[in-house]
Amino acid sequence: MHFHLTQEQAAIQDAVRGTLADHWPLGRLHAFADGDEDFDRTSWDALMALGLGGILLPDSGMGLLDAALACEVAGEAAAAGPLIGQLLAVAAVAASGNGDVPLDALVSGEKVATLVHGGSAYVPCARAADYFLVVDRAAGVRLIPAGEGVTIEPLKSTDRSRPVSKVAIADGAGHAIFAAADAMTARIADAALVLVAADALGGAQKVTDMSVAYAKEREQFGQPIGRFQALKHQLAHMALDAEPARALVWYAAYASDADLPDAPRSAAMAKAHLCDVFVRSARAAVAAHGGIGYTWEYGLHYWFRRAAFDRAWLGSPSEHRARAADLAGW
Amino acid sequence: MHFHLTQEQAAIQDAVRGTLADHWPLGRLHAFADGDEDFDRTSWDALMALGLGGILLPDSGMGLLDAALACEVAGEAAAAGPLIGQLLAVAAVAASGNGDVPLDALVSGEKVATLVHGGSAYVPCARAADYFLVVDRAAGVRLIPAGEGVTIEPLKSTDRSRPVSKVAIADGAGHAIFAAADAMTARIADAALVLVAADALGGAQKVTDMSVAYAKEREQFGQPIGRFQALKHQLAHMALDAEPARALVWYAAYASDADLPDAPRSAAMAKAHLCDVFVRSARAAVAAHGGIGYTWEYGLHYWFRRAAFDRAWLGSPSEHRARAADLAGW
Amino acid sequence: MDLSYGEAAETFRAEVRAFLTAHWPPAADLRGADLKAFIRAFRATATEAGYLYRAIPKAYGGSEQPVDVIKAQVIREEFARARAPAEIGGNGMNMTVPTLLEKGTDEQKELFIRKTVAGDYVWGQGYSEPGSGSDLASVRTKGELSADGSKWIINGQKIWTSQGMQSTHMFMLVRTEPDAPKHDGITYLLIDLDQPGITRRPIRQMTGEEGDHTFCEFFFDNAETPVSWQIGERGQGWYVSRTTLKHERASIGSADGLGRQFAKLVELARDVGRIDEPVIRDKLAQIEGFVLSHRYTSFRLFSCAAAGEDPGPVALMMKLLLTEIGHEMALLAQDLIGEHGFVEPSGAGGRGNRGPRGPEKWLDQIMGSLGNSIAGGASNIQRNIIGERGLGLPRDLAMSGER
Amino acid sequence: MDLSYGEAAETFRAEVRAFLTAHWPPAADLRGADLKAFIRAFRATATEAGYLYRAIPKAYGGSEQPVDVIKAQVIREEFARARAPAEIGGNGMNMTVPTLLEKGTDEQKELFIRKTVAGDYVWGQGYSEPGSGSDLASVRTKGELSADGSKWIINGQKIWTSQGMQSTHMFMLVRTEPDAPKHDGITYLLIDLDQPGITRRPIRQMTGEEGDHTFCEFFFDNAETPVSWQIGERGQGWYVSRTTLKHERASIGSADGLGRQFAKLVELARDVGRIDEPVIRDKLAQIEGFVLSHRYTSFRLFSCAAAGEDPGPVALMMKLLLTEIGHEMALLAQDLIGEHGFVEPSGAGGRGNRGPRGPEKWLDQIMGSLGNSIAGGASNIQRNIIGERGLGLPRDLAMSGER
Repeated sequence: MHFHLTQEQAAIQDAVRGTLADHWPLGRLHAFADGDEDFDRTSWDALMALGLGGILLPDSGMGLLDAALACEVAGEAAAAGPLIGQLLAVAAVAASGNGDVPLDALVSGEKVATLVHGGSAYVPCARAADYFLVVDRAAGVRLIPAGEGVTIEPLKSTDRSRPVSKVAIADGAGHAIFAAADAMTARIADAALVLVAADALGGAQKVTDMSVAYAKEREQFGQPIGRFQALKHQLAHMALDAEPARALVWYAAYASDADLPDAPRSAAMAKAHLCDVFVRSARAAVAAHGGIGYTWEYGLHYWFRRAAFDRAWLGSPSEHRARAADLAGW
Repeated sequence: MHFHLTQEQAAIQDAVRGTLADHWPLGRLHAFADGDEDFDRTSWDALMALGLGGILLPDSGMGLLDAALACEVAGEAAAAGPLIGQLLAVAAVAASGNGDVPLDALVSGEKVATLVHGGSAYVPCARAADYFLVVDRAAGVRLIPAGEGVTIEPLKSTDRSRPVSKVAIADGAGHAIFAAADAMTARIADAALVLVAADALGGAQKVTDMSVAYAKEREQFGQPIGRFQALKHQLAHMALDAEPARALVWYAAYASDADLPDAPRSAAMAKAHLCDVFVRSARAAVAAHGGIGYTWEYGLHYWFRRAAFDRAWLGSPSEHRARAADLAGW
Repeated sequence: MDLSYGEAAETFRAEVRAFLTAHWPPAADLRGADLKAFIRAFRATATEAGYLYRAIPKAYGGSEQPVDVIKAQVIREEFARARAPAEIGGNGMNMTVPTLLEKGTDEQKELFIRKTVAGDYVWGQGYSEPGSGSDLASVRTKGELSADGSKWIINGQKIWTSQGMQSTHMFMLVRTEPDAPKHDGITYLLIDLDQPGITRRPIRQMTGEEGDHTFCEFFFDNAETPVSWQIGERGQGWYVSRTTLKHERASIGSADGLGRQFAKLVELARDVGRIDEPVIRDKLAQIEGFVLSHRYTSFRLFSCAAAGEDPGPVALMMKLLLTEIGHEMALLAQDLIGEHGFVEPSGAGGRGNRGPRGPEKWLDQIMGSLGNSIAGGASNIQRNIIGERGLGLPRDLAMSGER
Repeated sequence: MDLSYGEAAETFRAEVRAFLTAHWPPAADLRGADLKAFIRAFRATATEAGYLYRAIPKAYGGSEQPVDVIKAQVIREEFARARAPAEIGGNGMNMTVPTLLEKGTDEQKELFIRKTVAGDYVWGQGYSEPGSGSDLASVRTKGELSADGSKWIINGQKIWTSQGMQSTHMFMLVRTEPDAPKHDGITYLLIDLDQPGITRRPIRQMTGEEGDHTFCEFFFDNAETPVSWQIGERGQGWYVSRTTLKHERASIGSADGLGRQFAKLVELARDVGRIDEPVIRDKLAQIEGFVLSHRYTSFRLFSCAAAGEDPGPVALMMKLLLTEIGHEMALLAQDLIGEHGFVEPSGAGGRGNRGPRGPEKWLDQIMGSLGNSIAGGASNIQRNIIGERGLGLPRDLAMSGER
């Protein structure tokens, strides 16, 4: 029986955290947010140098849980780059044994793959992507090389850390990886939900930590504001919202790794619940900060925006709750 | 332009309040709650002696707003007796000009009428009732004398202040007052919603007042507990929930009296909103009191139970919100 | 109850309409300076007629009318309907003038009111400072007398000044007696912002909103203002700043904005094709319960004001109620816009020209709804006020020493 | 991650099952005193086998086993599956015995532990008093030494004692040094409840629940207990009462109850024919998000306990989380039962035999869910604990003097 992080897992998270602290401090995020790029090569290479690209290789000795732990930290740092798409592309290509795609270049991060939600035109980091991993429960999984029937219209993105573009892909373009009926299609679609939930968990934890730290340092009426019971309880509720939900993400990832029958439903529940938590936490964090939290410079809004992205991406919470209700046979 | 209570209206409420304070103190409620009766003649006669029975007579110079103000105070005191049914029976009979029913005996309160919600078998104060006013949007309004095809099965009632029975009424029994198509049928059905909303408003105000008073007097950690910011804010939210909703009840009653086109929808909104408010307030009040609020003796539970009754009676909040959505043409 | 304004009001309304027909609009070809002049003249005429600046003495360019909430409301309605220019609003009319009328010297009234009414002076508020938050009395900006005692020399920083880029003047709180108790060391000063010792900078907000219309920061580096521009006693500024007059402030209009916004939310549900979903219909109706409570309560407040009666604690609840409704609307809107939320609306938060904006425009409200809870005095302060002033609960220990 | 207990545990499970097959159940015709005797004997054998009373020294009737969270869980599961009598629970095992083991004299251990383990002594908790609420240190019940100094004479009142009608003894806090600081004037005493100076009365709760199984009030009128029954130093009772041992307390079971209750809520939606309504499905799934978070977090806590690692602040959140989920379930249940809510469930809140109970039985949960927030230490205290111990926020001003 083991249902908490191993020291190795904690160490990996610390490594990712440290790397992003070095290569993706708030200053870089500010500059990136006001720039025109939809990808940051420096921080990306630093992450890939840790070997994240290979987490979902069949022989990595790791699994979706470890991938989720990495995505959690990426959410914490509001990291740029299509980490979720990259990890899933590696998993899909490796599992399919498709030889036409340079797996090594994906694992190393030299080539960049982004995730396209079947039926949606909005794609993060599309301009930088070398590959588009289209995951569509109804149509299967395809991997389309950039330029092969892919047209991209850049947009002014709400989430400044993962700018989206409007993408159109010609029918039948690129490589077919898995058919709709192939169990791997649903497996990858579910895995995507778990990784977004992990990103949201990291974001919710981050804005909670920022709020708690601010409440300890900031004084009003001659007191650190964290002493005031009302704010204290609001912060307690932020923690109560995020911390127990952590195990929900763990279980969804574990259920996928252990191939448990409730894995698909757990993925839907985790995506719905955590994205709601992140949105609530981001709002509560701005309120807990007061004026400064409302300024651009302070940066809290980057997570508020990332919460909006996570919530809308791959289907809304209500959509996945409806799926979960069906899957439960209600 | 006048949209607040006149001194006369405030005076009427004070009179009703005073009468119930004399004839319906907590001690009487306790005794009644543990007794077998579903009606209390003493407090009923005292209320009727104030002339409440005639509020909805066409020539009373009063209207649904005044009836709502009386029902609000009845909710505040968790009064026994089918006040809402009585007021509406008088209104229906008077408007219909039906001569077979002794209107005077209803106005004086000597004869008691209770409201039967079309399609529902649950009826308050059924054993004491001389008349059953059946209001059914689909079948019209009927007034059935007790004993004329009415069978009554007493139940152990959640609301101890207005015990319910299971009632069956033979088809076509009693007097037809209005046909389903008659505008008066909908008008009376809507009026019933407004009066229940008023009862709920009075109840919500009562439990809020009890909680505030307790927070001022009760000490913990050497402080009146009302000084603690968390409880203070919980009480502030109880007030914020109930006090602005007061105008919603006023408007719904006014809209009916002024025959405004949005009267039916306003009645549905008021019933849905106020019954939710009452249920929330009653829960918040118990929490604000702590252990003593959970005891039978303290009596707070009588309003908690009345809230459950108001919420379920004449259709649930979600039911009326759905109606309101339809009526708005959404 | 009766929501009509009554005969007298309707007669008055006819009168106002006649006036407007006679004096508004300007000729269609009027432009630039000519248009400006016409509007200036129109305001003057409307003031003579007693329709504008009713709370302000004739001596200072007002029409000095007896308080009449209903008439004021009729005037607002008719001027709005005719799209005619009403009073020049902003801090000047809402804060500076009432404060001057109550606490200013004749010289000060003479000096500032007329020009403010005319719109020549635009006032910025100088209360908040970085780190002061809800604790407005924690003023750190320093004011020292010049050697000859004729001027205040001001050093420090003010923040969250609306209309900051347009302001010509500021009313501000400065600490002049560092050793006095917190609330007794503050002086209330007026100051001309056009001087070398003052620099201003717009604050970029989370919406991305920046530029001329947004809030500003002001930096004071040996800025100066004559001692004769000080309002009230030296050291009594905190109490001067608590002065607020409520001439004809009650307005039914306050609820209209919320009603319009809710109607737009319903439209959004329709536009995205989800108006038929039971979950959405139920949630909309739930929110509308609060929207209507707010609307009818504003009727109640207006009615009490008209009758000169005290509405009681409910008046203290409107701001928080509005904030909480905005929060609920934001959460529903975020659900409704779905993938539109990926795209930042053009001219987010801006007030200038905009391109066509789709459902994504709700992101402004979704973020802006958080602004309310901050701008309107942090919600927790509002809850304290409701609990303490409204319900009579004992003062907060940490703050009770403070007030 | 791995939710299986591992091979060793499964081997142990087989062993436990074999034991149970050998010693349980009793012959079908066993009744009354014979059955009682059989159960008593079974518990003795199970204790010898090392399955029960693992934290208790052999000397006092326990099996004195090394701490093993997994084994303890396996034992709980297998005994439950076989419907075999497990440890006699209640305050005695949870509070008295651990306190005695840590702070009691050998004489006291000898005197009380064995009889408590055997179930001869049933303990009531004597902490709360009318008016003390969350402020447990505000003890007013007086304890005075008898003239000869051999006995404590106790006068006052205790309240909210669970199992009060069954209790033979009580552990209680009494104020013995009225002049000492609040927390230093309290002494921890054990007392025999069977004496003329003590009367008890069941408390009728809002559910209507009353009678033998409910909470009690105790009145002390010159009740007596030997000084030798005092635990810890005189005046140090507050600190004695803070003692809590956590031998094998971690249990996955804690979440099962909530899971079962949620499943019943889904059944309710089905029974009343509303399971197909989108609003209900969405609300159910929303609540389940929290239910599952609670469930998997209890796995996490169990896993940490088994590994002897500190799970961190999340451990402080479970009680409040449970309360809040109960609140949400109550609101949904109240919507679902609709008109069934008119009727009070038979044997409301009772634990005795009941008639068939329909959807109205949810009224017990709807009211009972409020009991949690009170019994579990008022929720606001829980929020303080999460904020202060969990997040490291500064102590509450009003209470900081208190702790």
